[in-house]
Amino acid sequence: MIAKSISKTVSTALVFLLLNMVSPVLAQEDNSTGPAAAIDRSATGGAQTLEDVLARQANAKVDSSFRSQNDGSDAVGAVTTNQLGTLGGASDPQLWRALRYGSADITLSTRTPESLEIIQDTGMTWLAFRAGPLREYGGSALLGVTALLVLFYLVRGRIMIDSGLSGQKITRFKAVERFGHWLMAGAFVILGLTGLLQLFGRVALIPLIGHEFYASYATIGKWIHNNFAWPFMIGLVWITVCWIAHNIPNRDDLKWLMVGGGLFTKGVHPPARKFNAGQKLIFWAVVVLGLSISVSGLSLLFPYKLELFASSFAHINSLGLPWLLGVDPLPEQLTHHAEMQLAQVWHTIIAFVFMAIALAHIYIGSVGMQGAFAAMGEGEVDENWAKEHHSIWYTDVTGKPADHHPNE
Amino acid sequence: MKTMYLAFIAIVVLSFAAQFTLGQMGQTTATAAAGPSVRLD
Amino acid sequence: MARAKFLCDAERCIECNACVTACKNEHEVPWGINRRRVVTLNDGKPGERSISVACMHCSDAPCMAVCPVDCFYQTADGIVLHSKDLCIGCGYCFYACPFGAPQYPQAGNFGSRGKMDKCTFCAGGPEEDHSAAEFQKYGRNRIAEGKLPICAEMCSTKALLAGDGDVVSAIYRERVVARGFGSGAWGWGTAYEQKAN
Amino acid sequence: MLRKKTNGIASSAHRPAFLNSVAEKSVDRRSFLRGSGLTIGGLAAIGAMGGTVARAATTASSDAMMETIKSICTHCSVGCTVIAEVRNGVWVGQEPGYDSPFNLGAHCAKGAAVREHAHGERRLKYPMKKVAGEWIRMSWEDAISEISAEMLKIRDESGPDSVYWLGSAKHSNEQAYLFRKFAAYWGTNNVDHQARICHSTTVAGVANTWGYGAMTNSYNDIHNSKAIFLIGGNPAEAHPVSLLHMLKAKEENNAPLIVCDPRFTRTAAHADEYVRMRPGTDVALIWGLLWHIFENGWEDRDFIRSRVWGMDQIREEVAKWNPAETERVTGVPGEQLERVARTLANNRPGTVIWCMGGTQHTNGNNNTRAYCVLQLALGNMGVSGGGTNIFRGHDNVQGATDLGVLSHDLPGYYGLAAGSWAHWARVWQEDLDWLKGRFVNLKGADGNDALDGDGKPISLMNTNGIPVSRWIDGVLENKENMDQNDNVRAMVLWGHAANSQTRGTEMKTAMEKLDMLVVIDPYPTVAAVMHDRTDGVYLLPAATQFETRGSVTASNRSLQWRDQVVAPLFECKPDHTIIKMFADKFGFTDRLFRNIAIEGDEPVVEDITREFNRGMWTVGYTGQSPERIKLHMANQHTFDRTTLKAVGGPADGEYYGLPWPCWGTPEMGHPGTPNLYDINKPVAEGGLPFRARYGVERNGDNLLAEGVSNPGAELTDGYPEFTMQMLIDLGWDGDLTADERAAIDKVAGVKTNWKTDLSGGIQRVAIKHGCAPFGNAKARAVVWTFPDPVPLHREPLYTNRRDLVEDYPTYSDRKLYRLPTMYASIQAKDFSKDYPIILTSGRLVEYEGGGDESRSNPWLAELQQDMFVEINTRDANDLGIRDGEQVWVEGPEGGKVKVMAMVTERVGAGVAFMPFHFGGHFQGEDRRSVYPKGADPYVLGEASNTAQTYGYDAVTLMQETKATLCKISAA
Repeated sequence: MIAKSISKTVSTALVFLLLNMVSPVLAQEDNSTGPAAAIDRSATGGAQTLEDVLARQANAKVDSSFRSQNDGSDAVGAVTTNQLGTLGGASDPQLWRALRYGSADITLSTRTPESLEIIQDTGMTWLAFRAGPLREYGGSALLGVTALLVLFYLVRGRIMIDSGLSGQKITRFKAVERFGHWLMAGAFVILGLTGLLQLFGRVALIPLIGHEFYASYATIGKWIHNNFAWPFMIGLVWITVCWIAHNIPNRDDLKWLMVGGGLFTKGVHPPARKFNAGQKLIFWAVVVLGLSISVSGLSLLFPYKLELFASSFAHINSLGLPWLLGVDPLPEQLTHHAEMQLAQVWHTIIAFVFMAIALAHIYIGSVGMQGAFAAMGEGEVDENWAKEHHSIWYTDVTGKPADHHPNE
Repeated sequence: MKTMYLAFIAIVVLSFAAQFTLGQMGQTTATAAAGPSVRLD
Repeated sequence: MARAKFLCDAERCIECNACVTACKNEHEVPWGINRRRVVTLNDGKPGERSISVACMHCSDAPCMAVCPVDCFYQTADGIVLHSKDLCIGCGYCFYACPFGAPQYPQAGNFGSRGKMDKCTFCAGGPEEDHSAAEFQKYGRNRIAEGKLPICAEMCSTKALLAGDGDVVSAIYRERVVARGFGSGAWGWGTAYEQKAN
Repeated sequence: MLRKKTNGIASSAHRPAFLNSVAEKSVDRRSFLRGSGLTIGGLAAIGAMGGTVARAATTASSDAMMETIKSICTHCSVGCTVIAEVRNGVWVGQEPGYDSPFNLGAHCAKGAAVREHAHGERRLKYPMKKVAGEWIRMSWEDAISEISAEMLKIRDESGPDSVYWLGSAKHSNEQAYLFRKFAAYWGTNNVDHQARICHSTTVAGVANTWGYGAMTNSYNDIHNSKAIFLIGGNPAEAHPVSLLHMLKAKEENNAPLIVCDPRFTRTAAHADEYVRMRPGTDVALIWGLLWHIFENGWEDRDFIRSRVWGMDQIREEVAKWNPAETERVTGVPGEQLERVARTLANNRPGTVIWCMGGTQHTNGNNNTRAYCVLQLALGNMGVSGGGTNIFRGHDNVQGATDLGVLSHDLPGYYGLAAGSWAHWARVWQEDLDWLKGRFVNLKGADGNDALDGDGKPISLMNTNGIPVSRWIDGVLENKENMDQNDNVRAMVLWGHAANSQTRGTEMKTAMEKLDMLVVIDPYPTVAAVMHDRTDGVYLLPAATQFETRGSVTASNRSLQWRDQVVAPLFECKPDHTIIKMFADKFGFTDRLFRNIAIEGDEPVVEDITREFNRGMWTVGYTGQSPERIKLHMANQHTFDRTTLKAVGGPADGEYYGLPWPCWGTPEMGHPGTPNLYDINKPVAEGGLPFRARYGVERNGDNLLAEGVSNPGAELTDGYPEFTMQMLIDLGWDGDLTADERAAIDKVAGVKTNWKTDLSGGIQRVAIKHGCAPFGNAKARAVVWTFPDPVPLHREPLYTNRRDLVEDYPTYSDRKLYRLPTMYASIQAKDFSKDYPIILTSGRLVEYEGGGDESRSNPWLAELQQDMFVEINTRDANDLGIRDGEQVWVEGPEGGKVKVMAMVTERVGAGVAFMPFHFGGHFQGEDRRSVYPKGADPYVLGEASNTAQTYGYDAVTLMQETKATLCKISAA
């Protein structure tokens, strides 16, 4: 159910995003395949027709090749010794179209590559998406998950240790493991909050506390967001190294999943090793999402230095995925701007998914289950807790059989 | 619990370290926009 | 209401860069920051043209829309300005701007980009007119002195026009009429069936 | 949304800015603008905000202390007015000078950045000398004493000619004049300046064709042109503001703009017709053009009959240049030239514009005369919209030329003959014999005086000095081969960039051979670093023209006045003050400044102006008193933007800046001459015929004009130049006042002529009777005194067209300006195999001259950070060179530079182009560390002239920089 709402957010977001980001670029691409179906433009003297305008308002794809192709490029480099050869034959409107559609051959005295983009139009789509769907779906995803957890709590209540506390403790996580976990977790929480501040601050906080006041928060927030990224990434590597061995899926995980880990039915405790299937899912989600968010974050940290999307899109196209999904191939040429825009959007989407999962994890690791927090807090858990939730692991570490088998 | 607090302290320490090193790495636009045969300061 | 607009006459622009240095001169803009730049198309080829580009002071400015701290504002004359006190240097306005107008004192690390700087249409910023703070942060405020942007005023061939959009367009229209070429509905290429060799 | 912080007043002051756009002010302003032809966005809308201006002033309280000062841009010869805003001694702002008829507020990159002078971060801040390879600071007093002591020592040992005084086109008229006078008092003609390597061939060629060697009309007069023929020039980069005027003609008269150039320049990009020619084939191109004109009878026969001599000899030569031959030599297709010829014939009057591309050749004087002949044939001379509009380079190169900072001249083109010296001695009230005593006689091999044809000793006072283009030969040449007693041992570079002369590698040797090298300049310049000297180098910080005052002559012969914007920065001193300090040490201050007051150490500028006013009769620099020039500056707005004539106001009827000749005394009130040789205006109102300068007849032909003269002239046919005798014969001598008569008798009695009469009486009377003082003659298409009486095409010394050498050989070797000069002996050798690519050079808009000043200006330097060479795509691909790579460009004399390759269609295949503004790198070595600390320009680069080669014009020794050879290889 949780997963559903999340996947809904992601998929819709992605589709929306791609449609918007890609369409203008595509417009250019299919220009090169010759003027599209000849619409009668005599009424508007060759300019856009009412149909075009309406189509654009309907957010449908508008074929602007009749303009984008008419950029006078055929006249550039004409024979200079001809009369008017020096003018190259391009008129100002053609000149401006060449600029507008990025087909102009440009030189510039400034040295920064990104300033070679004279007119980029993906910015509008990006900011619209960021202000619209991103806030909307992202926000609702988080609220949704929280609501579900509350509901779950009301229905199921706190998962208690059936056989009560034994008072006997056994070590569950060594200091090294806990340090790695908290390094990442701590950074993650702060990163999440400061990230949300960046996205929602303008709509949520400025009206409340005003520009000056908010700006100072935002400045600090940005500082933290940039620099806490590093501990987060270190922590990510750390725990991966520590736990990857324990997270290889096996048969027990199927059993565990079949009874839903016993989460929903009192007294059901499927056997589990050090990590049960639920925890393994979390682990792998963290590794994958963490990696993705780190990379996209880095490319935002170092603008234009780490541009990944064009190349990734090329790979995706070569795999034929767009074709399978029946959508247009992804653009393989992107402006420096578009790269950064995609990186920002991707970073945020992943962040929302990540946060949604993290919420569930935090719940079950704290209020959701008696004795769970101790595992990562002190690192020691009550024997009975271990017997109930990680029976196989208990046997491995203590050598004693986990005698408590309620459903046998 | 102290491992946790230790980790939290580590976060802050690391972030300042990062800020410092990045400060060293990050160049001003002026130097970025100056060619090899230019002396600015 | 009148709106402040720039217009660059590509028939006249000779890429002399006066607009660029005039801007640096007027506002003491440091090396590397280019509030205005000159773009040359088809450099060295027939059809070579140049245009001077800066903040276009859009009516519905993307930078204003995207700014996370909402540090932009638009004057009654349609000039888009921003507050360097609020700016957090996130760089989003550059990603949103269609014309690459925003500039940052720091390159490389996003974390240390510094306060964004851009063309002010010589209208200073939120600080009090002619105050030292205004000059130091945004440069001179010519509009408040009843003058127009220095780049246009010093343009060597009067290619770059600035001011009330109506006046500017009227002037350009007069020129095109007198000229009788160069801004036709179709280009010379069409008129002379000229093709590249 | 955000709002502006305000104190209430501020906002109300600027909010309604655009609101009241219908304020009636705006209407006036715009209609006025439309009248003036140029519709300016800026101004129009300023008018639109007229209401605000006043109120804004009240809010800007600080503006109370703001003072506005007018000066003139120090970069090119257009003469743009710079409005400086100065607050308690600090130059805080620069405003557009809308009132100036020259630039109407416009500036180029350089003009818009001149305020950086007031920052002067990279300026030379105090006197320095090099001791054991280290720069050490010293006081002015010590510096001047040391230098002058050394000079006097050299003078004793080797004579005055062993010290070379290299002046500058950056000096004001007053400084230039004083500099030439100073050199004369020192006793040498080894004095020169940039004009030698800029337009000397123009001055020689044009002056010998019709009288004066200067732009005949003006930038503004181009408004009236029906066609614009531009050859060997790139004003879009060299004189950007001139495009303001050219584009007006192009757009409003639909005047075709024709650009002939080996490069598709930024100017060509705005042309209607672009003619790509092979470098160094100007004469061939013009003759090829004339071939069509004569062929179709498009020439102006009546004009030629009445005002031109020798056109028939031109016809004979032109007949050889049929389309086939022209294309073989120039590479320009016949049908294009035919079209150009027709265009010029159908659109009269058309103007001809040329710059360095035409002048800097071994046959440069031929080129300039060919251009003149083209205009004579079309009858485009002496008419508004026509003429030869020669764009001079530096801000005051015209003035410095007029004031004779040249090795073959005295102020006013008087030459070096005994009579000329006598004239100036009279003006200076100097004892002529003392002056003669300052010079030495030429010694023979035996050590005794060498004797001339009549067995008289030859005083070096009367022989041409060494020109700047050859000063290095003055140092390096074996003294036995020179017409001078010893080599040059001390070199003074006073406002001159060493990297602007060719043969850089030899210059390095020369600099190292000198006893002493003195650089007097606001910047250390390349001369401070390109050599490996460890001692005997002095750097003296000169003030810029914004830190002093004086007059400056724009290309159109108009004089403008610069007021002092700020006090000299650091320890800089104005050039005329430095001259005075040297004069003190040489002991002739009292003589030099006999008629010039001195305040502290600084000679009074206005007194210097008045002194040359009293002597410059030949070119009419006599009417422009400081008072009159300042009056014009103060009332710029009263002058018409096209005619330059004041409409009402205090200067009513005068032309802006009193373009010379401004005849007679200031009191006479001549309005100046807007367009030279305009026979349709009375002389008193700025008209003129061609000058009678070459006698009255040649081989029986009449050289005087036939049947034409200016309106109101009492002599309605041609007449010779005026002398006292002539006035008597005409019975006009009665018109002279007693004082004038006395002054005339004091000079040479009846032999006194319009050039030597210090009272100006002869000029006044001639003009009173409607006549031009210099006579009324024909222009001569054939200059029989030159090596090529009829301009001929001659292949460059270093040419890759060996097939043409036989048909169009260069000159034979000869001795010029005291020095043996090679021609045939170089051309004899074939370099085209190893050095296949033609190398030419030119300007960038951001930089100027040697570039030391502009490369030290961050606002400009940021825009051009790499020295580069333009290579055609085809050549680049053949050589395996990619855009942006470093390449070696090597000249046939071995000089080579390491520069960035710019692969472009701008240059044709087989041609490479380099800008000449860079310096500080030498043959791949970065010399930045050699600069005095903190005085190195922001941008350094290779000097193109390091690779440029030998080759000098046969009349003026103009250097060849536009057509040599090179080879290019990846570095």
